[in-house]
Parts: sequence; structure tokens; C-alpha cells
Amino acid sequence: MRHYSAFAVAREGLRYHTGWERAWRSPEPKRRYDVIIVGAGGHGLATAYYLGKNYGIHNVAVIEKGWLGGGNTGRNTTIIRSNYLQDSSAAIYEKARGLYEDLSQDLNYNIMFSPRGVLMLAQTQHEIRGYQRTAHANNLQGVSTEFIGPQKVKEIVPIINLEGPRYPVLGALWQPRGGTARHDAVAWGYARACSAMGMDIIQQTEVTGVRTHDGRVVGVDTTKGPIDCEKLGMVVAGNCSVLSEMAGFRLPVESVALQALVSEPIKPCMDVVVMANTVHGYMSQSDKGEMVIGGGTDAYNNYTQRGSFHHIEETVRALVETFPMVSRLKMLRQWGGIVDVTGDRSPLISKTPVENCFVNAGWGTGGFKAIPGSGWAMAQLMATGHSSLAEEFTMTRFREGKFIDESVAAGVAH
Amino acid sequence: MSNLASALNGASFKGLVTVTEAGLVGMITLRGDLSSAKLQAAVKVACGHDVPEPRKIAGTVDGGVAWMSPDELLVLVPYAQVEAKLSEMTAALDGEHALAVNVSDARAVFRVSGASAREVMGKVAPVDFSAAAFGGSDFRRSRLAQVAGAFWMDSDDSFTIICFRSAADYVFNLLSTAANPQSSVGVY
Amino acid sequence: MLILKCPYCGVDAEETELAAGGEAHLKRFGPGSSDDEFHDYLFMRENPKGVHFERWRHANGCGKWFHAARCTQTLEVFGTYSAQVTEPPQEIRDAITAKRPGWTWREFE
Amino acid sequence: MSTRLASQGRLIDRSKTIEFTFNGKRMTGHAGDTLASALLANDQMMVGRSFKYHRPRGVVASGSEEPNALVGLNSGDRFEPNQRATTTELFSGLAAQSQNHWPNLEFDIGAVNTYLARWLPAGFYYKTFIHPKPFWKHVYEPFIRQSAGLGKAPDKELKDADTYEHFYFFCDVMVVGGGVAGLQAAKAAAASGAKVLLIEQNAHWGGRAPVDGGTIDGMEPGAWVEKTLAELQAMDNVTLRSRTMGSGVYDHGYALGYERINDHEPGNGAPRHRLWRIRAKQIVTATGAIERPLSFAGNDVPGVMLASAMRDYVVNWGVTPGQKVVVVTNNDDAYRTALALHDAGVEVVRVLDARSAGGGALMEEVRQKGIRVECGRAIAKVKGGKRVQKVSICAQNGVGGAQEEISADAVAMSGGWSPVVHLWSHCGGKLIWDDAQVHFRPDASRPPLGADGKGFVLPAGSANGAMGLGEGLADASAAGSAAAEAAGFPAKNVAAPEGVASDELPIEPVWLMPAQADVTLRMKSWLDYQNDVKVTDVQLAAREGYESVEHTKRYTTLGMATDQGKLSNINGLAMLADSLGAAIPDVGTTTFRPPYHPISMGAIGGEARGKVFQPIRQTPMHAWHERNGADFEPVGQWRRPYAFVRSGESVHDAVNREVKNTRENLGLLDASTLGKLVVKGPDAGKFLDMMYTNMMSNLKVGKCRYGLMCSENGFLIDDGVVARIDEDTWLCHTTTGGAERIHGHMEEWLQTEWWDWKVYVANVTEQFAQVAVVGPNARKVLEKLNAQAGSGMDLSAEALPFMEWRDGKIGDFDCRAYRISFSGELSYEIAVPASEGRAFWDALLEAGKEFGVMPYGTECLHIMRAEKGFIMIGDETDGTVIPQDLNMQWALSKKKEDFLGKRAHSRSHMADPDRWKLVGLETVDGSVLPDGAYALGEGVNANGQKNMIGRVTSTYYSATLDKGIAMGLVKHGPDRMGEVLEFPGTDGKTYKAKIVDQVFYDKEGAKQNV
Repeated sequence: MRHYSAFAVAREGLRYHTGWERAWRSPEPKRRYDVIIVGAGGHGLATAYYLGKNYGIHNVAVIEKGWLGGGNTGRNTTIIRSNYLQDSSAAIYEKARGLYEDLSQDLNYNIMFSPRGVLMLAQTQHEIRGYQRTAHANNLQGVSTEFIGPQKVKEIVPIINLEGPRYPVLGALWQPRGGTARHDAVAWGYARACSAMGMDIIQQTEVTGVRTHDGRVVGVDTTKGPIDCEKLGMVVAGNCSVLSEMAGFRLPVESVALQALVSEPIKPCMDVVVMANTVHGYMSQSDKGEMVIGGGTDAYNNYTQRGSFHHIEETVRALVETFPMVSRLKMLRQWGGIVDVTGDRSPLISKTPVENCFVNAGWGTGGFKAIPGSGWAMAQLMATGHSSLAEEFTMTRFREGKFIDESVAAGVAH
Repeated sequence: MSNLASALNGASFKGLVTVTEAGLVGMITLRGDLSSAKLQAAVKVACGHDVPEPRKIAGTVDGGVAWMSPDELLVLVPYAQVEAKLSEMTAALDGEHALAVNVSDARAVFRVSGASAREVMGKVAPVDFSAAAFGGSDFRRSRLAQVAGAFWMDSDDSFTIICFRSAADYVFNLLSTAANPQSSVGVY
Repeated sequence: MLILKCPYCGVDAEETELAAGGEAHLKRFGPGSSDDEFHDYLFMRENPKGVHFERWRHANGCGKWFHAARCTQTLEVFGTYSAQVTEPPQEIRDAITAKRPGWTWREFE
Repeated sequence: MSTRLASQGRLIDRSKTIEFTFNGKRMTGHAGDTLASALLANDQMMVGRSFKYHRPRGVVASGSEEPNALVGLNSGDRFEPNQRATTTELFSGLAAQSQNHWPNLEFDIGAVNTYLARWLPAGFYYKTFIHPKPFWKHVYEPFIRQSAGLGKAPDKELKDADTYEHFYFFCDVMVVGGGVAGLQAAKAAAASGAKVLLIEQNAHWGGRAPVDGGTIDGMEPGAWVEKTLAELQAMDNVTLRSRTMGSGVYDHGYALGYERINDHEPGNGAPRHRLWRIRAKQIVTATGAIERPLSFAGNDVPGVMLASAMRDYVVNWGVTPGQKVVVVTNNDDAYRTALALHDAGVEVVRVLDARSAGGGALMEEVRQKGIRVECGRAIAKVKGGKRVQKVSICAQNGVGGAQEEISADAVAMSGGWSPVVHLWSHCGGKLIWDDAQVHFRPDASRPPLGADGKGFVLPAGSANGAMGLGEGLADASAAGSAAAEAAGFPAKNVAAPEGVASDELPIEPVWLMPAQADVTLRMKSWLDYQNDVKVTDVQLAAREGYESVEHTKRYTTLGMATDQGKLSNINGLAMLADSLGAAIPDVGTTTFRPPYHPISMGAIGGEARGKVFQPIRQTPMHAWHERNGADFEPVGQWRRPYAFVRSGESVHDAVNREVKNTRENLGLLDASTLGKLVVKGPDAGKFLDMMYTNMMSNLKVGKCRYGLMCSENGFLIDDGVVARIDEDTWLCHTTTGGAERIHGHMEEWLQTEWWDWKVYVANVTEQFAQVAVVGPNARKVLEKLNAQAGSGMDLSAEALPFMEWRDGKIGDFDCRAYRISFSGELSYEIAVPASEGRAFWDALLEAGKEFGVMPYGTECLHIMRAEKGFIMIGDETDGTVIPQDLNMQWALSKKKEDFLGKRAHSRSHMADPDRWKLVGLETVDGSVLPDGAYALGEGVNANGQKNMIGRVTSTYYSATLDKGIAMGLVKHGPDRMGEVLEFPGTDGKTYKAKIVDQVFYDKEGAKQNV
């Protein structure tokens, strides 16, 4: 793999950048792999990457129906935080956040992790108590957060309006090392590193069937023919139900549309990520200058990647109230993605009824921030059969009534 | 009854249309089998009107009945008579599976009148207010922006609106905002 | 922005008048049921890419719950019908068959 | 130089002069000008700087596709960044500032980037700024962020001075676009009787036709437009709206219209924008087409303009961007610009037609005017910095060896036309590639599908690839009729007008000029003017394997600028296809997403701002609370007084005063917000036994019982007192804000599961104002009211014992009195009709004076219930807590076979003896435990997190006991009474608290049973 650096760019500049090689190969599939990962989004590519890096498993194919990173990895609002309440959530999201800290160096690809800080506004007494509780839990979980008062909030976010006529800002949960990253770069960086390890990323190839024998997975059928494997990882977010049906089992998830939008770019005016859950709006400013705004999910099953506009209206009016200057910006673009939601809105990183077939799904609205930790845990589970990070995220937890419910801390959105 | 007070004490706003809180109206929520003769008779006695078709209203706020759902009516009577009417009705429905309750105080009533009334309503409710689509004895339950509401036209250019009493202040401000004198749409 | 006709009041209600209620025709399992039955009843939802039966409430309207048959891939609506039935009526099934020959949903087809 | 012409200018009124400023410089224009035409009339060629290299930028287009001429408009609370000069109607006093430069437009430090361009190719930042790690946050990113963005952010402290609104509109056919195609489509649709809405984004109707010429039914297009407009205005089934853009098409025929009501006369009192929420059975998109630039070196120099735009400026606004113009094209249409310029007396120094055989009739016409036309020729390079100075000419089929250099001050370019397919595509309409016309157009066989599974969008005219005037009108007429028919209106036969325009020879694709341009030219050939994406950037992306059009777009930022690639996408796509050796349709396009053109956030939010942002529900006593020092807290949509603060008091003082006074004298609580649901019917008892965990069917008439509700999943969702009213009627109290939720919950089960049960439910929450009269003097004050009235219900302990209710009169008020207590004091909750609530409240305050009456708020309520060890939904419960956790097995009926939640409770984790259970907590030093603190266990878990064995659920300072009291959930708590636990605070301290009984005050309940 050609090393990326300022010097390399300078050298290439002299010959008009004609010498750059492909960031990743575009191979034809082999007949057999040790591991097949279905889904070349962030989670799938990260799983492959850590299988190679942590367990020396390199005979891996990542099969992608469309283009790598073309799903929710490239459609989200790029927020990274780990200020979760429940132990198992805090553990995996903090693992992910920690890996993000060094990911650019690890991958030799600048994914622009920007620990600019994440604020979650408390706008009711109930939210104050909820976030104080989270701060106490984080303190014991090794996640660095603190509950701050309104004046500190104003210092950190000068454009905020503390005196909303409906909901004043009473304080906030502040995670200084939360932030954002360049979402496409995360997928591209992992893809480049996987390819460099000899893994095959097979794009434009759809899995049409999952082949099993005596309850064990033996391979998949694809639009490019059958491919055998020892182990199979399903990491396809919104489409996981379709894939699991092929393997003959059902997942406790439903697919819904989640929307987001960006404003036209303006000069930097907000240096942190702000989430206001009482009024349902969150916003950050990209390095290009656009205000990146997360909307809500529709309550009905949907595979169209188009949501309902009234959610956009609700989000925007909340932000206009919280940040009055937003009123005179313009919406440049809105879009949607299909997210898969479980019964407790927490993910699945789990074995399945089919032996050697593993699933990573159900990230709902919060998947991007988890990518490195999710891949790390999934790789560990697939390679060794056990992962403490993944332990609680089994698909059997609903049977036991053992939920991982994050909404308890004042209905926190991801 | 000096103790009585409607939600906004008859507040009023003049703009593109006139928005007025119409004071207290006697209202009885009646749930039951709308096809039952006993129930129909009780309604007739109470307000002088027959049970209307779906999405219709018969009569006025001084004596009328609106179709709320397949098993619910809203009976309108003068506020002072509501308790008497209610006990009459309850007696008449004896032995019938039905529920009649006084909701007069749980509601606020507004009147939106003026040539632009349809337009002002078109700003707050997801309903086709063109003359071809809404008028006469049409009665509709829907949204008034962010709260529930029901309305009908008591004349060609006037709506009567019912909402929850606790939302009266919001609805009044909402309608007044929509009635900004400079904001005529000019389509109806 | 969906529009569904409320079968009770006849209004072509736009989504903002409605509340979605998830999968239709669930069979309730209470005390005495097995762990699997109870688990599937509460958590194993149909999530088809295609024909789906679901519950909606005309919340900002007549307040009634009703059922809708809808395609989750095209958002086409095959019809709405009473909530007081345990499976979709024949005319709804026929309407779907006319548009999606060979469709199946749980035990229905 | 760029000047106002003596002639032409069909849209301006030369008799009206308007003053405005640009970067503080005073300029004048005419009524009818856009800011862009006015700037050009003032020879303001450079109007901004590009995003990445800070290159000088001039006006390139004449409509909403403009990527360059973006300005900061107005100031203060009406300032708006990134306004397009081309769509901004000039008004008196308009003040515009150019963007993205420092210190100023003419001299911009950032322009140094243009010299570094060679080392700043697409995606360079992914390959650099990696080491040393800390530099990204502290050096690199701050640097990148400083260069981010275009316009300034509006002032952080100012609120938008304007208002906005929404408007619902329903029609059979919506036609988007008021050009001749749109007008004809509307006419055809309306003829059938369908209700038609026609919207046009500009202030004027007719689109390009009046500029492009030809005849319609023998008339000048302008005249035909006037005539047709008049006909439409006369039809009462047609609504016309200018200054209204079709912003987006959504599922089930939902469409957004963005009306700019007074952007052209700000501050006139009208709402600024109106967002039309349109429900259309059918939508006709007559949105026209957009001309493409040509990719040659220096095609971004100010003065290089789309040929059609230059024609617009001449004909519509009487402005010419130059005195010596070069026209370069690969199609016939650009010749119209040469003619327009020539007719206006502007010298056209050369027409360069990349096609070896050149064009047809229009070319001949141009030649006859004595204009020099050269075929098979191209622009090798445009020279000049801030404006065009020279143009070097070469053969199109070559590497760009310049053969001639001529001086010119403007270039009109035309790379062909792309239909505006955005609205067609928003909801899934597919496209096909048209080889002959070299563009994507809608594929009629794959339209966006509506609720009925049929197509609901029809493209019309040039938006459908029907490019000629006659062809376009015929196509639009057919589309209009077809739309009406699809909407259920049998088509009347409407004859399409006859449009006649010069015949044109076919376009020839020219994606790079010259065809084999070498790298030094390619790296100066712009695709995306605003984001500075060049031909070489797309080629680099392809080389590096970013092969999908989405990858290339995201890697190079092509088409991600504020014009969303209206000018650049197709050229970039073609360049990508060329680099991959693939056919353009095989590479495909990026997804088109709403809005078509950016719309204001204000308009999206609509009226919902300030006092109508969200409803604030008010009790009948709300106004009194506001006037008497209430410090409100939001509870659901309600706002309840947290405490009534007196002057000189802190909120904390007020709470303690209220607690003390209520325990010692008399307190009043506005409890009107508590939900009240009437449940009636022969099966009501059976039903409530399913809803509540405890038994309600055996409650005696006249009595009350506290009940718990669980979800089917077993978790506590609500609690409250239930009263049996008569044989088949119960009244259920819910928590504040729980009324609608629980009412819905009950209706859901009745309608969808037990629909054969005979039960009716009604929500009567707001019918009553409810006041809790609490404290040792509670009975006294009520009896005083009776005494004053001379009659009233018997409130003695015998007549109205604890946990019973009575109907009757208290004083002058009809009421229902409940003898219930959430405070442990003697307590009555009195419900009176809401309309008399305020009067009742006033009467109690008046009569209560001698008994030391004081109203109290929610915090006092919370403290008093905590002193008594009562749980609070939302504090002790959080959606993960089951009654067993709260030691409330007593409320789980053993007699009942079934109730919601019963089955769930038998799952392994819920039956787990290790679940945390409710206990009282008392700090060893009497201090107050921090809210939400966790109890520390031993060691760490598998993920290295410290083990926790409990948490605080509520914690208060008890004024009654003068110490901190708390409740919490603790592992094996009830078995560990007396044990001291450690609660690490976030303040670094560790709090020690002893596990105690959760009832801190009046354990035997003596105070309430009097």
C-alpha cells in the first residue's frame, strides 16, 4: 500500500498526480473464503479490518450490493459520543470513540476525527436528573463527561438561545472528547486498509441466498455465483431482515427511514455538537461550513430511503427556537436512510440460530459513532466465539427480558 | 353565576379575519350505538336534531349534534342547561350501554369570521377548505397546527372551532398569527 | 407523506393526522404461554420488503384504530380496513394479489 | 467592459432608478433588474471568490442555477448569507456584500491557494494532516475550518425580524414552471375542468421563450404568454402563483411550493416566505432545461458566461457583459446569443463551433450578419485574472496547441442543454440517456409511483427532452391533458399551439475542449466553479478507484456546492465515464434530493416560533400562578409551578417554606393536570382488572384505590387513584401528562384486542379544576366555606373517611371531593367544573387566610411524598422498573389470572433475585445525596467498568426533618438495612449513605387519619 503523507502528495504534485494507485482493488470473487462479510459499510469493513489486524484472518471477502460506504455510513450526521447510561452501551461506544482517536494514524487515512465536544441540552427538571444520572454512571464507566450549567453552555455555544419561551436551557451533559469524523473517509480508510491486507472487497454484487448444511453456514449465493465460507457475518443494517430470512431465521428488528439535512455552508459559528432531545433537534457544523442537522425517524416500516417531511419541519423549528440565527439559513439538501430498530433500540452483535453465522445489526439511529468498536467486537466474536463487549447485545436478550434501554435517560436520541 | 369564566374571557383579535373566543357552550360527549332508536330519541330530545351522517353536524352551538366517530357524538346545548339535559339523557339511556358526560368546561370555542376565513383555516389545518370541498353541514376533526381541534362553518365566511380548554391560549395566538393583516393568500 | 383513508370516518387523512401502530393481526400471548410464544408476540415483528399489514390510528381525527395494507418498498397502499378483524378481508387480499401476484405475509396469501 | 445597453431590456423599467450598494459602493439599477443584472450594468464583473482556491468569480448564469454570484444580503436581523444575485430582485436600499475573501474582494490572501492548487488536488486532505496526531485538532482543522464556509453567519444574538407561514392547498393537477410549456400544460389540464395550480419561481411568466424567439400561433412568444396568462386568470378552476418555486415532490402526491412573498420589498409587514403544502393528484413538471458550460482552460474567469444567460442579460435587462464577445458552442442554440448581441450592437469577435461541420440555419443567419464563424475550433485557453482579456483558439480535435490569440472581454459558452429532472426524480422517477440530444431525460415508462401504484408525475416540454419550441408546446399540451385524465377528468381535446422556430442541426458531445487537452489545460478546466473541482480532479478520483459516481462526487465534492451540481454534474459524470472507459448511462447519476433550490429554514419552521413554537397547556388557575411568583417547570405540555417564590426568597427557600407550612398549617396544590378518565360499561371492571396490576372490579362504590399500570412488557407506565362512581362506572386518575397516553392505551386495547367488551372511555381531565387542600387545617377551611354558604357536604372523618369520595357542594361550588393524600397530611382533593376553578381557588385563598394558607408547587409535592416513602412515576421508575423492584408485590393481584405485564414478569431476568430493589437512603452526615448517584460495588466488570450495586432515584433536603433524605434501588437492598454504601459524586467527593426504611415521616400514618 502506497503510504499517504504530505511528502507523497508533494512528490505527486510534480507529476500532476498521475502516479497514485487505486485506494482499493476491485477483484473478482474467489471460490472460497475463510470469512465472508456481507455489507461493505463502516461496520462490515471494520469487522473485516479487525479480523485481519487482531486475529490474522486475511482470507476475507466483503460483499457489497452497491458501492462501499453507500448505505448509512455515508448518510448519517457523523456524531461520535459515548455518554451512554447503561454499562454495555457505554463500554462499546467508548471503545469505538477511543479507536476513533487514533484511527487516522492506524489506517494511514485521514478520517478527520474531530473531538470538538458534544453537548446534550437539559431543558426540563426531568432531563437534568437524567443527565446527572448519566454523568454519575459515566464517571464509574470510565467515560469522561460532566453536567454543566447554562452559562457554561452559552460560553461553549455562543449562538444558543438560553431563554426559549417554551423550554429554557437549564444545563447540559458535556462530553469534551466527543465530536465528529468524515463519514465517507471512515469507510474508504477501512476499505483501503482491508484491501492492503489482501482482503477482497467485492462491490456491485448482491447476495441472493445463504447456503447452510446441518444448521451450519457453508456459503452464499451471489449475483456473481456461489461463494463458500467457514464463517459468515451479516452486517447490512436496514436490510438485515431480508438477509436473515435467506438464512432461515428472523431478527427482532424493524426497518424505518431516518432523515437528515444540511444548510448552505457558512463561516464557522458553532464549534461543538449540540443535541436538544426535548425539542428533538441536533446540529453540528461540518468542516465545509454546512450546518448538519439530524431529523427523526418515521414510525412506519419503510425501505424507500425517503422520509416524511413533517419530521424535517419539527426538527427545523426546534433548531430555530434553540439557535435563532438558523432561521435565516437555507436548507441545501435533505435525505434519508433505512435504519433497523430493535425492541430496546440497542444493537445486536450476536450469534444466530445458524452455526458460524453472525449478525451485527439494529444500530438504529446511532451506528456511525460505534463503527470501530462494533467492528472490533464483531471480529472478536467471529474469531473467538466470545466478546465481552458484545455479550449483552445478543439477540436472545428479549426472551429473558434483559433489555438495554437508553431511552430512560430522558429519551436520548442517538 | 359570577364564578364562571371561559378560558380566555372572550378574547378577540381583528386582522385578516376576526378571531373571537365564543364563551361557554354546553357540550355532552355521548358514546354508544348510534343506530339505537333509544339513543337517537335521547339526542333528539336533548338538542332537537337527529343523529347526523358521518362528518356532519346538525344545528348550532345553541342546540346541535356533531358526528365525532362511529360510536361518539358531541351534543351541543346552552351552557346553563347542560346538567339538566345530561341527566335527562342519562335517564333516557337507562339500560342501554352508553356513556354521556359533560365536557362543557373541558373545551374552548372560537369563531373565525371574515372573507378570508377559509384561508386562515388553511394555514393551520391539513384540510381542503375550498368551497367545493368544505362547507354546509360538514364537520371535521383534525389538527390546528400542533393541537387537536374540530370545526364547521356556521355561515359562508365563518367557522366555529372547538379545542381543549388548556390549549385555548395556543389556539388563539395561532389563529391571530395566521390572521396577520398582511398575509392574505388570495386563493379562496 | 402518506395519505390513508380512515375506514371509519372516510377521511383521506394525511400522515400528520395519523399515528402508526406497527404490525397488524398480532395474536396476544398472556400467562401460560411459552417463552417463545411471548417473545415472538412482543418482539419478532414482520419486516417485509414489500407487502405489509399494519395498524394506524386516526389520532387527530375520529380517534379510531384501523388496518392498512401497504408496500414498504413503493409505499403503495392496497387498502385500509377495520381493526376488528383477525386477518385481512378477502377484498384486500384480492387487491394485493392483483398488484403483487404470489405475495405472502405470515400465514396469509 | 460590462454595461447597460441603450436598447433592449424587456423586463426593466428605465424610468424607475433604484439605488443599492455592493460592498458599500453606491450603485444604481432599474426596476425589474435582478441584483446580477444591476451589478453587470455597473461593470461589476467579479462578484465573489470560489470556495477552495479563492479564485475570482463572476456571474455565469441568469437563474437559480448560479453557483458564483452569491452575496450576503441586507444586514442586522434581516441579514442572509449566500443569496443568489441572479434570483434577487433589486429593491431600493438593497445592500449586498461579496463573500469568502479577506481582507477584500479585490485583494484576497486566500487566493494564494490558487498557486498551490497543484498540491491541493481532490481529497488531498485524506492523504495529509495525519501526523503528528495532535496537530489535527489544534493546527490543521482550525486552519481548514477558518477557510470553511462561504457567507458570514447571521448575528448570534439577533432574532429573525421576519415571520413565515404554511398553507395547505389541494388540487387535481399541479403544474410546476410558468414557461410556455407550463402555461400550455395548465391550459390543457384546466380545459377538462380539473382544479389546477400553476407555480413559477420567477416574478415574471413565460420562461425563456420570449428571449429565444420564434413564433407561437403566429405571435411573438411574449404576446402569446400575455394572452394565455389572461385566459388562465379568467378560469376559476386555475390558481396562478409567481415567485413560487416547486421545491420538492414527496410520496403520495405531496409537494412543497416555496413562495417568496416579500423578499423584493422586505419589511412590508407580510410574512417573508410561505411554504405551500400541496396535495396534488397529478404533478406536471414543466421545469425547463439548464445549459451546460464547456470544459476548457480558464472557463472560470469572470466574463465567461453561459450563452443563454448572456442572451438573457441582453434581452431581458438590456445589459451586455462585454463589448467584444467570443461565442463557443457545440450546438445551434448559442448562435441565438450571437444574434442577440449583434442586434444589440455588441461586437461578436468570433463564433467557435466545435462541430467540424458547424451548425444549420442559425449559423447561416449569423454569417450573413458578417460575424466570423469557425467550425471544428475550440478555446484552448481564456486568459485574464479578474476578467477576460484574451482567448487563444485551437482545433477541437487536438491537444490544444494554440493557433491564434484574440482579445475579447467576454465569452459565451454552450455545451448543450440538460432537462431539469429534479422534481421528477425526487420521488423515484427514473431517467434515460438520450444519445441524440446528449442529455438525461425522464423515462416515461418508470415514473414515481403514487399511493395507487400508478405514476403521478408527468414531465412536459424541454424538462421532458422536447427541446424545440413547437415540440415542447405539443408535449406540454399532451402532458396537461394526460394529467387531468389521470386525475379523473376526461380530457377535452385541446389543440396545441403551433410553435415555429429555426431548425437546428444536432448537437455533438464535447466534454473536454480541446478533445485531447493536455494536463496543464485540464487542470485549469473547471467543472464545479464554486467548489473548485476541475477535470483533473475527476480523473484522479477515477484513477484511485472512486469509481461510483457517488464516490467521485464525495471524493472531489463535485456537485456538492450550493447549486447542487446544476451546472457541473453532467459534465463531471461524462468526464468520469470517459476516464473509466464506460458509457455515461452505465455510470449513472447521483440521487436528486429536495429541495430543488435551497429554501429558508424560517419557511420550513413556519409560524411555529416564539409563543406559538409549541403549545403550553394551561389550567384555569394558570394566570394566578403567573401573577404570584410561580417558578414554572414543564411537565409534558403543561407548565406546573415548581414553587411560588416570594420577593427576597430563593427558589430553595420557597420550597422549604411551602413544605413546612403545608405540614403545619394549610397548603393548596393545583392538581388540575392529573388525568381523569371515565371508564363505563358492563365490562368496565373486567377491563380495568386487565389494565391495572391490582384488582379494581371489586372496589366498592364510593371508595378509592391506588392502582399501578404496567406495559405488556412488564414495566411500570403509570399510577393513580381509581374511584368507583357507580355500578358500571369508574374514574381513573393518571399522572400529569399521562392522561392522553393512558387514554390512548385504553382505547388501543379496547379497539384492537377486546373489541367485543362493552366498555366506553372518555377523557374528562380538563372538565375539572382539581385542588388538593392539604394540611392540619384542610378540613377547617372547607367547613368555613360551607359555613359561609350556610350549607355543604359533611367533611367529617366519619362522613368522608380516608380513601373515599363524595359528590356534593362545598360553599357555592358543585364538586366531587376525594379524601386521598399524597403527602401524609389530612388532605382533600376537590374537583370543580373548570370554569369555576379560578373562583374556587380564590375562595380557598380568601377563606384560608386565617388558617395560614399557602399554595405550593411540584417540588414541595415531591418532597412530601418522598418523606412518606411514596414512589413517583418518572423518578423511582424510568421504563426499566417493575413493581417487584419497588417492593409493591402487594399491588400485584394474585387472584387475577391475567393483567397487562403479568406474563412478562415471569421471564428469567425479571424474576432474578439480584434485581435492584427500593430502599430508603440517609447520608451519614445528614447531607443531601447527589441526584442520580450510583452505589459503588467491588472490582470492575469484564469491560473494565467499576461495578455498581445501586443508584439514587430521588433525593431531597427535607425541611420537615432538616436533613437529606433519599430513595434508591439497591441490589438485595431490603436485606441490607443499616449497611452503609458509597456513592461517588461527580464533584470528586464520595457520599456515604445508610440503607434505611423508605418511610421517613409519620410511619404509622397518624396525621392523615384525622
